[in-house]
Amino acid sequence: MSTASAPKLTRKDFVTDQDVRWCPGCGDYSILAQVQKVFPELGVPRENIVFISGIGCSSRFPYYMNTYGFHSIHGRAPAIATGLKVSRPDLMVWVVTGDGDGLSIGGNHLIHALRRNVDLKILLFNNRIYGLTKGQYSPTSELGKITKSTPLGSADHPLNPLLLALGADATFIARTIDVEAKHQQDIIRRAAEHKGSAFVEILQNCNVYNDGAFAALTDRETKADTQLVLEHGKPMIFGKNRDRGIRLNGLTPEVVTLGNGVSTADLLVHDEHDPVIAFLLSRMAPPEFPTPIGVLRVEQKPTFDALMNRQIEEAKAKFGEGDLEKLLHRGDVWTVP
Amino acid sequence: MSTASAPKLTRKDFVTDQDVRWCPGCGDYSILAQVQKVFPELGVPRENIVFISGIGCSSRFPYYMNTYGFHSIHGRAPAIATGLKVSRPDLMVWVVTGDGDGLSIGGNHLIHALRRNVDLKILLFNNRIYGLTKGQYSPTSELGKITKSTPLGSADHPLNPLLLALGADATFIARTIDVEAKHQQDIIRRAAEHKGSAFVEILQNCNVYNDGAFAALTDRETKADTQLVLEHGKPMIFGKNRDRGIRLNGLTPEVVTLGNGVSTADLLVHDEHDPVIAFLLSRMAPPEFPTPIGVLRVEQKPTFDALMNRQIEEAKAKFGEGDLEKLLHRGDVWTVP
Amino acid sequence: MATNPIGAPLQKPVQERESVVIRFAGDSGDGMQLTGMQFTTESVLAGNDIGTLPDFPAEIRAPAGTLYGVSAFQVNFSSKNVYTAGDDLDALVVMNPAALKTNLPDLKPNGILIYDTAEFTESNLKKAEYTQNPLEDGSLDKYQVYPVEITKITTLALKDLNLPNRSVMRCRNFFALGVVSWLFNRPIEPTQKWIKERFRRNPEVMEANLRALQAGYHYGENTEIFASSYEVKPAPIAPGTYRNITGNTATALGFLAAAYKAGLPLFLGSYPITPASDVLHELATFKNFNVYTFQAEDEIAGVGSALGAAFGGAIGITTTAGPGMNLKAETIGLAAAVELPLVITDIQRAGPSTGMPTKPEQADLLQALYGRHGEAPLPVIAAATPADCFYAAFEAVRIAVKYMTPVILLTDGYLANASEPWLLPAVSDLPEIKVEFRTDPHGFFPYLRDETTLARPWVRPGTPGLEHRIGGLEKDYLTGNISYAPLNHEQMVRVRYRKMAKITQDIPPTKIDGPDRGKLLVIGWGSTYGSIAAAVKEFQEQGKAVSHVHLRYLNPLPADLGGIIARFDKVLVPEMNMGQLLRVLRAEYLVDAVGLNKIQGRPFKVAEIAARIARMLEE
Amino acid sequence: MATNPIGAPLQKPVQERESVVIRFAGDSGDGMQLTGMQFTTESVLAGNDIGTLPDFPAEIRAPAGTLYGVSAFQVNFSSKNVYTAGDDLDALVVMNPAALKTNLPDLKPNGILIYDTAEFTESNLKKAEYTQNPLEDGSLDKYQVYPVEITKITTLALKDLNLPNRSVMRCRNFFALGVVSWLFNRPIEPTQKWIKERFRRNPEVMEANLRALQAGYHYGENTEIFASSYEVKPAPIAPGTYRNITGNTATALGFLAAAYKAGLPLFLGSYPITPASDVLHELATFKNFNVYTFQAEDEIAGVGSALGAAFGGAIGITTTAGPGMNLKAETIGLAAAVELPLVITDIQRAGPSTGMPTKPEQADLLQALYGRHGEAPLPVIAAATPADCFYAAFEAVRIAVKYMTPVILLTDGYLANASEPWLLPAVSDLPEIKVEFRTDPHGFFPYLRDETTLARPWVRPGTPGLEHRIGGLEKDYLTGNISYAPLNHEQMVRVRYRKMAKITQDIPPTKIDGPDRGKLLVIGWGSTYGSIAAAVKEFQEQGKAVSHVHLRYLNPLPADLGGIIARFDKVLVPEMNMGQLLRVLRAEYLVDAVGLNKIQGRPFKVAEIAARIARMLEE
Ligand SMILES: Cc1ncc(C[n+]2csc(CCOP(=O)(O)OP(=O)(O)O)c2C)c(N)n1
Ligand SMILES: Cc1ncc(C[n+]2csc(CCOP(=O)(O)OP(=O)(O)O)c2C)c(N)n1
Ligand code: SF4
Ligand code: SF4
Ligand SMILES: [Mg+2]
Ligand SMILES: [Mg+2]
Repeated sequence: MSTASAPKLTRKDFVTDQDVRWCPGCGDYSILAQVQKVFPELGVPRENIVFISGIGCSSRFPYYMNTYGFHSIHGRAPAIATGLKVSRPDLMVWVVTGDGDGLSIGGNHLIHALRRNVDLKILLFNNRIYGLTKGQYSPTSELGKITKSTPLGSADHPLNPLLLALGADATFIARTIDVEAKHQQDIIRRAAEHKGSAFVEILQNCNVYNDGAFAALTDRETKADTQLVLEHGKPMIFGKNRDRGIRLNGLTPEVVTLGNGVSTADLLVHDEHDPVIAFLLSRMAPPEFPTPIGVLRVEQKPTFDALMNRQIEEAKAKFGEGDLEKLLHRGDVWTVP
Repeated sequence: MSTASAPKLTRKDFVTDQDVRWCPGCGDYSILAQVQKVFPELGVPRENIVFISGIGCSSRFPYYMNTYGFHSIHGRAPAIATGLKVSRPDLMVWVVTGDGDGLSIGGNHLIHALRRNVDLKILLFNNRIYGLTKGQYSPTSELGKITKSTPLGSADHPLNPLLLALGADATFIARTIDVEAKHQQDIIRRAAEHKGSAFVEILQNCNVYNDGAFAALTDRETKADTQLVLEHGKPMIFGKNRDRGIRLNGLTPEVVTLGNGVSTADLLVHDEHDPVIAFLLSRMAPPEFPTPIGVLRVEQKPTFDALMNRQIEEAKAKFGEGDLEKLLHRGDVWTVP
Repeated sequence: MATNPIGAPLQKPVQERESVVIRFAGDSGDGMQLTGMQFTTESVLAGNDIGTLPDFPAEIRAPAGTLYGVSAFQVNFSSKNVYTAGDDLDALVVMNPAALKTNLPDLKPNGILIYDTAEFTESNLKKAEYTQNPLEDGSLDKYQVYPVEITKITTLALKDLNLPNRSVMRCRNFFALGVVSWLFNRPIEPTQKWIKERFRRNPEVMEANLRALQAGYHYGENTEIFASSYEVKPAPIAPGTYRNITGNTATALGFLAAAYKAGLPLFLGSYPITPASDVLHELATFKNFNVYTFQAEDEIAGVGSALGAAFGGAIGITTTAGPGMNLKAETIGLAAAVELPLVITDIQRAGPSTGMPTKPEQADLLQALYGRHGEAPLPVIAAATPADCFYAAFEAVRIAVKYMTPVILLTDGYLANASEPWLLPAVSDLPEIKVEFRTDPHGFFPYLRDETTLARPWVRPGTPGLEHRIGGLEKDYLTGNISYAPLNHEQMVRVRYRKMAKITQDIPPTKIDGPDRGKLLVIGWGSTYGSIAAAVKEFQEQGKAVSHVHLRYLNPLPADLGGIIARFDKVLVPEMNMGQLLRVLRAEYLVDAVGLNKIQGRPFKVAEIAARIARMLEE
Repeated sequence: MATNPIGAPLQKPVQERESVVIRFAGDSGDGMQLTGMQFTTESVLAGNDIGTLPDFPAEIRAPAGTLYGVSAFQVNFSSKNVYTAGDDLDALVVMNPAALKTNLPDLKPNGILIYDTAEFTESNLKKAEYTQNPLEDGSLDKYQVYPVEITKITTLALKDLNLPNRSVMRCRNFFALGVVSWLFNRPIEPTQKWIKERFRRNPEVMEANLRALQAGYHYGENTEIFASSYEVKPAPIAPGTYRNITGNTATALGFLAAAYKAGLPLFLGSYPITPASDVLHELATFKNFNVYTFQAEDEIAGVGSALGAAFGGAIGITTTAGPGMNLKAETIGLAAAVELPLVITDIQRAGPSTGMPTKPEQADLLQALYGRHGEAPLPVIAAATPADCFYAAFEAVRIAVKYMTPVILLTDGYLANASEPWLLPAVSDLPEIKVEFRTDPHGFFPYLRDETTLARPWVRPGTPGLEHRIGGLEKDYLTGNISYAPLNHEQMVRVRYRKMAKITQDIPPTKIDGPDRGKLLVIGWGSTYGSIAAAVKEFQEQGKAVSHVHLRYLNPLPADLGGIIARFDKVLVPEMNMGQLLRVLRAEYLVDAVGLNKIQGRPFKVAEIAARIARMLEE
């Protein structure tokens, strides 16, 4: 990415002239605000940034970002973004998707983008519902969810986005929450900095069709007890009084209260580079556990786009810049006088 | 499944009159043989068994099984099988797929069938190549693989089928090898017995387009050193002299040699019910580790088909068997005299 | 002297009208859909024939007061037969300036305009992008304008209930409904009953809404503002029991009825998409009828699961809109190759691509006919009206099962949400759907065909002795084993075509609405039925030789259609597309038919079709 | 006196023939494709015009000796212009009984039949499902039968090399080629050169194959078995440099050339599928030409990635066959809506569904035209011959870029694998492809159109000041912002249609092969070119007023086509489908054209078309 002589941008530079058409009170507003806030800091010229989305409330995002944007079709954004990033490695490419767009119809493109480690920043707005189509359950809705399409409750065990990303061997996996402005900004920044596929699940309230899905996690009263804020190299502590933590019992994590012989030293220390810790974290969920937020995993691996472009450079180095006339005449040719 | 008065079947009962059209020497033959061998033992009448496949060499399997069968289209077998199993819970439904069929084009249906825990037995023949289309790389081909479509080597980090299944929270995950007749039979039997989605990766040699992909794993000379045969409740030991094992160092597995102060008691004991062990095993791969084969994970969870059918039974219990005449007249009706 | 529903004698004179077209318009939060539905119920119970047209905003919940957040509901009620929701409006009720701006163009000169005075604030005018106040700049001069203090009086009426302001505001629609019910002499009991039922667990809200309704009614009666009220006499309606039904509900019931008659479970594999989702929602409530509804991970899995269920012996169906149809194409081709019964429902919306998801169009016909690779002909059936969706869905299942073939059913976003009174059929009067699964192993071949239908046998897995394999590769004509034999392939392609031709034996003689020969034949299909029928009727009443044929079967076409076409001088084909049926008819009958094409995401007005008919008669 | 390639004087008399059609057939392991290719090269260097037709088994490697494992390669070489690979065979070489059984029906009476004696064992006869030995039951009586001890003599010839038997068996095809090369006076140097190059790292195998070849040649010369050899004189061929090329290679080179001329990177997003995969394989070797080849996870990602690349300013293309076309439909619709250049290549194979993947068909035309929901018209271009694939691919890119539209390119499984000599064009003679990315922010609107092409501007992300958003929702006519305005939608649908119409300005006047008016016009498209051309020529040589028009542009149709059609009494449309172009022409021109339809997974024979022409001229 050319970051050379970028003039200093401000938040307003990333705002478009389009009316934002989400429902009043939708969690998407906050996400938009945080992204617009962080972007000037990235030092990437606006014209070198592209947002690609699928279909869903979340996927309207590109219209509101004053960068290049492509609001495509349901579930296909990672595929479109892959083609763009591979052929234009100079661009910074973001994908915005929803739990339906990215995990239901688009699940396959998502896991393939992740396993290839295409240098895409993928923001998945997880509201555990289909917003745009007015309230059917999604692959992240809890078992037994009563929605328009499941009046007797859903019979599907939900997908765990972070676990799935780990299953696809993603090199950057993180989770944040719509209303946690500061935390979200940090995660967006970290994702932007990661070289490779960055997968970020953003828990997002749909106040129309799934209001309060994350209430326990965001209520000022309870959040200290329900959020486990991850910090690399730091023990896993949470709770209003910072007196609770995660300890390993064999290979099984458990919640413990500090004191009574349990000290910080007994707690699991977060290590973004340890896949087993990422695995343990991705499976921690209420009511038994707090919900981990932060960066679960970071790994460095060559990116797909870089490898693809390296092949082109190597081929040029080896065979020279292609000469069509020569190529056409290659092989068994003959001349009729 | 009605297993009541099934007459005693033999291997031959499962053989069809169709010529088997795989290449001479293909690993698929052995898989077919093991399945035909095990099936009479299952005690399920032939007519209650259905094989559904996609497209690929592997997907020709149903033609050779004298049961009901459906050779469908590329990647879609799990979806078709889900519809069948949900509406016909009395049938035993098997899915046969390949690394391309099941993990490339069909990856999404696969993970959704697994996460829903549809009671399907899924056999994925992994030859790390596209056989039927004559030799392109597949999502399980190693990075840098030179094939017809990647003359300069592939740039894709491969998918790990077992890890992906774990990422989808599958309730039964196992691996076996085409030429290990006895092991394969055991695994097929275990899969058949599992109530829920059973995912079985079968490493399979494509002797035409990817010959020897698993040579180190199957060569009589080396296999004792390269296979880690899993047994529930047993320490993880391998090696020609059964003198090597897997030990945990913190959360990181390592290969150790027994003796010199290292004893069997130090080794990791396989536990099919511990997800962390399944995670560790799914990531073990040569050259650093032996290749685990056997059942990595088993969990009991209600199946999707059972939950769906329970809803119907409950609805009938609650509202009575549907009466159409009544239903049509429900709500605001009025009569014109 | 008539009495009003509250029992007091009517004070004001009553003018009689043959029919009235009214539209309620407001913010999506204003409850206009509900208001419209209740007004429809009142009209139906008043004995009128009716047609309705809801118009939702594309956004879930657009910011209040914006132009794109306007939601509207139109009702046409009449003392004669009704074919459409009406062209232009006799009356318009607007809850705010945005609703005025987007709907005023449809109001007839001298039409009735009712608006809520409180909402015409400067800020609301701005949100509606008015630079001048339309109440003041003379732009409403040509209408009968009734400023009504909807907000204010509702607030007053509910004052002593001490409700939060938000709840009070939510009652304004019932006040408006009360006013309009008085104005058009509608009975408000049905609405009172509805409110009592709906809010039975919330007595305060119940009381508030009842009061608002009544207050509105009294307002009409007592204030000086309306000089008279209007009456629309009952229409001559066939006797029987009716209900008001939308196309999507009718579609769901049609499928349910077909499975019921077939005595088989119904399996719907579907993925939500506007405007099709409601069929899924509806069927999901009928589990006690042995209905499986599976919300799949995508459209491919939706149709795939339905095909799997069909293989298992259930009535397999799938529902979607255009974008989903693309994705289902490959599986539909497989279903065609394996010859299993399956109904694929496309509830068409405006394209291409995502297009205008909430707006109707008829532009998927050619896709339905040809949108698969290879030669994969399928029956295509279209519904003409909301209630007709019931019969079309039923017929689609019947054909699928009888001929062992996938069938494509077309409706559209207009039919989906519009409603009309439906004369309920007796279940025993519905056609039989006879399914005989093959159980006899003797002489069994998977592709052995029935002579009259060319259907192959349907075998339920679980049947001993009939174990067999099917698939998408070309098959031997009899055994179904894989075959690459050149002549066998040609034979198979042709037999699949011949099977389509066989279906013509199930198509009843084409109904010609009007003389069976003459100057002009108007041919339509799908949701244009009402507009065409009404337009043609105008000319027939003038004694013109104009007729109307409305096609239910788009493939195969009725055997008698060519003969009918030949008996008319000209053929007009109005479609909400660029001329898709037109192409089919031209190719099939070499007739120089012409198209009337409207692609605006909304139905034809009767007048638009009538104008074209007039021109063609003159030419 | 002619000398043979080994330098010895020819001993036997030589008969001259105008042209010969020969087929090599054997097990898939027998190297018949290679033999055929080498024989082709020899013929080309002998100065003949040629046409070839490979025929692979569907199986990867079927068990030896089975009927479904037979692989064949047919060559038509001539002293006149060649249009097809030939109808019936003048000569047939079979390596085993299965090859005899499946290929004999195509051999002309009195045709030459060469077989390997050693292979007619009881077990092989059984595998070929012969109940009687055809060598003995008189069924070969009507042919010139030459039993050749191919296996035996090859074994003898290589004896002292001490190769394993398997390797020896692998040389038999070169022995057979040697025999046939002698028989038809072909130079064997090119094959010798090829063997030397191919096996340069394996001198033993090289030597073995060279010896086998030579032994075969000597066998023809020296044994008594052939009384004479045959000669086919050079054909009158335009001067220039040639290479033999298959359709798939030509397609790959056409795309490469177009991107080269445009000065842009080429991005192919594709998913393997028969018979399209070779285009991917081929392009994957051109990375030094700035070619990106991406084997995607499925067809949807294939076309999606290509569209993403096009958005980024590359030449985006995708390649597939019928089943993949279904899956790409939704993304093609998106590309149509966002108006980005993109070429979608459908290399048609026999359907429906999986069908017969290795066999050609032309049954995806209507899908190409109409296989998307909504009104999404696209240019459709078809290639007529293997070498023509180059120009068709090039033209598809040119149109896509010039008009900012996705374009569908149709070829088929026959063109894909068949080959013909190609007169190499000079790169400088290829048409210009001018791309000007918009960079000027002044007055920029994403949907502001060029007047002559109606193309919107192509903007590369990375261009400052032109940041904008596009998408699949309906867009405002100028700004491209989302718009649900009814009249705007109609305007947009119509402008997308008008853009298609504009493309007619790029279509050259239609070439009429034959008189420009007359009794019968034969209209074709795609790979039927050769058969139609040859058949029509027969009648023209008899002075009949029969002409041939072969369409490259299926949408839009050439502006002059209607006029041409009107000048003929009758129109015949031969297609390898049930009449798809036929439907289009009938609808468009109301012409009572008739179809000649063959759907057997193989090309028309010239005679089949000629017979129909004769009948139509008589009627
Ligand atoms: C091919 C296709 N299928 C279905 C739809 C309908 N559809 C649009 S968005 C959506 C789901 C949206 O859910 P999610 O991705 O969670 O986004 P949200 O609206 O909740 O942000 C669906 C089913 C579509 N537009 N295209
Ligand atoms: C929609 C579609 N795309 C592509 C193909 C072509 N195709 C058939 S099988 C296959 C891949 C086979 O690979 P795998 O699943 O690994 O099976 P194998 O042949 O190796 O057993 C492909 C790409 C197809 N039949 N249908
Ligand atoms: S429906 Fe839900 S997710 Fe969509 S805009 Fe409204 S609140 Fe947000
Ligand atoms: S190509 Fe490979 S996988 Fe396919 S049948 Fe042959 S050996 Fe087996
Ligand atoms: Mg969502
Ligand atoms: Mg494979």
